[in-house]
Amino acid sequence: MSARVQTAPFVLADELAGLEAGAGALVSFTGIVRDDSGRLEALEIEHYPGMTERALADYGAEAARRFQLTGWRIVHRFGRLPVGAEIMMVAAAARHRHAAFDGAAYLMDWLKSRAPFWKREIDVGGAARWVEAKDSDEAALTRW
Amino acid sequence: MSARVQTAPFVLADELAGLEAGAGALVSFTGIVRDDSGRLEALEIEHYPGMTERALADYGAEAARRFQLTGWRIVHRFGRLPVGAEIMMVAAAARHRHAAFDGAAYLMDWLKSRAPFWKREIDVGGAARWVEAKDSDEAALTRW
Amino acid sequence: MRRDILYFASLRERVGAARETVETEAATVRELVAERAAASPAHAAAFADLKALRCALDQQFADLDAPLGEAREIAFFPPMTGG
Amino acid sequence: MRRDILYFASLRERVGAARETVETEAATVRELVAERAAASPAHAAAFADLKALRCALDQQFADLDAPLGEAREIAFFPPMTGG
Repeated sequence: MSARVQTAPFVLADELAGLEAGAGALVSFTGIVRDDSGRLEALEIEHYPGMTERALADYGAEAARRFQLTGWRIVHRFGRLPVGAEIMMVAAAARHRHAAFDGAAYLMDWLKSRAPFWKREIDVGGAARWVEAKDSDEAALTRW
Repeated sequence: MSARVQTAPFVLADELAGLEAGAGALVSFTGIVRDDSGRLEALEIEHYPGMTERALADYGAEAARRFQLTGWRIVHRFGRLPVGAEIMMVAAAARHRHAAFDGAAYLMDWLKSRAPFWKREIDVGGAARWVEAKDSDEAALTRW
Repeated sequence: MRRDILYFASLRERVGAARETVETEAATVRELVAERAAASPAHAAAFADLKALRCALDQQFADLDAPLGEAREIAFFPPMTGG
Repeated sequence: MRRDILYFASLRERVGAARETVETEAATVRELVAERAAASPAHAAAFADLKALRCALDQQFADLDAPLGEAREIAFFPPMTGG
């Protein structure tokens, strides 16, 4: 039942500890910096301090209500994250598996388009560009 | 890229190690012995040695092909598992989040109805009954 | 032909054995089921509900009407409840 | 009225500032956008594409036609790319 924004790495096992109590199913999602172009060095992630924490807490509470989650967690990093680094995690615990899967997928869909984070790609050599929002991420929200 | 059947507990973090390489998204599912009646003491899980390993490896390979997974893992325990114990885990890694979610959900749906495991509930006091297969689990397969 | 028959879960409990080795002329799963069901009241109880019966031939799922072929190991069990 | 305006990501870069404090009579987000777009060529560039503009009033998402009301902190930013 918590959302955090931080620069430091997180330890997934520590984040999941405590979420199993009373649950039958626990789903976790971890996002990793992926080099699609073969020349990416890092992502730089900017966010809106204050608003981010509030938005994440709201989405978590809404997921808990909607899917009757017994527990949930969101951790999102910001700052410079090299290729291969863990960007963020969400977890959803519930009595049954479909609710846990739906809870985690719901949190991810909202995070992608409705949490105030912005990613910039930094190439090897230093060239930088802002990641553009995807229509498919916006469209993913319509299923909920 | 492995499936295991064992009596011993597993450590989720150890199972996920190595699955992040080349992936952008990693989804894990953990199943936990849940006491719905207030009088459950444990589950006893029986399986079909030989066939189980083969079935799990087949479902993992099929999920990898269908969702272009960069990695996957299945660990399923058998024997006596007390309330609160972790029964099994699956994980699916992919470049994008929808594939990772779908891969893990697909593995779970197949495990529920098509892997040769049978659960027996042992109540406090010793009364035992076999868990009946659910129509909803069978129906869940039709979405794939 | 000599076949190994395996029983799991509630079928194992009803039959009272995890494994039997039988000589049989049955050509299909259904024929073998009929043969085994006639073997004892316990067997008859185990095979009473064909809708809740699942089968594997040499560790591959098979229908009631599947030919037994060269299958050495024939397993009977109720619907699975993994995960 | 005195308002704090925050810019994030590409808007912050185009405007060349993360924060401005302004005195404004604008009554809606749209009026404030028009006012700021007129402030400099850099501001004009930042606000050129209204379809790609997002806004929050006191950290709550708001539409272009939302009244500014008593909002003290008004943030402008491009579509979000979290997760």
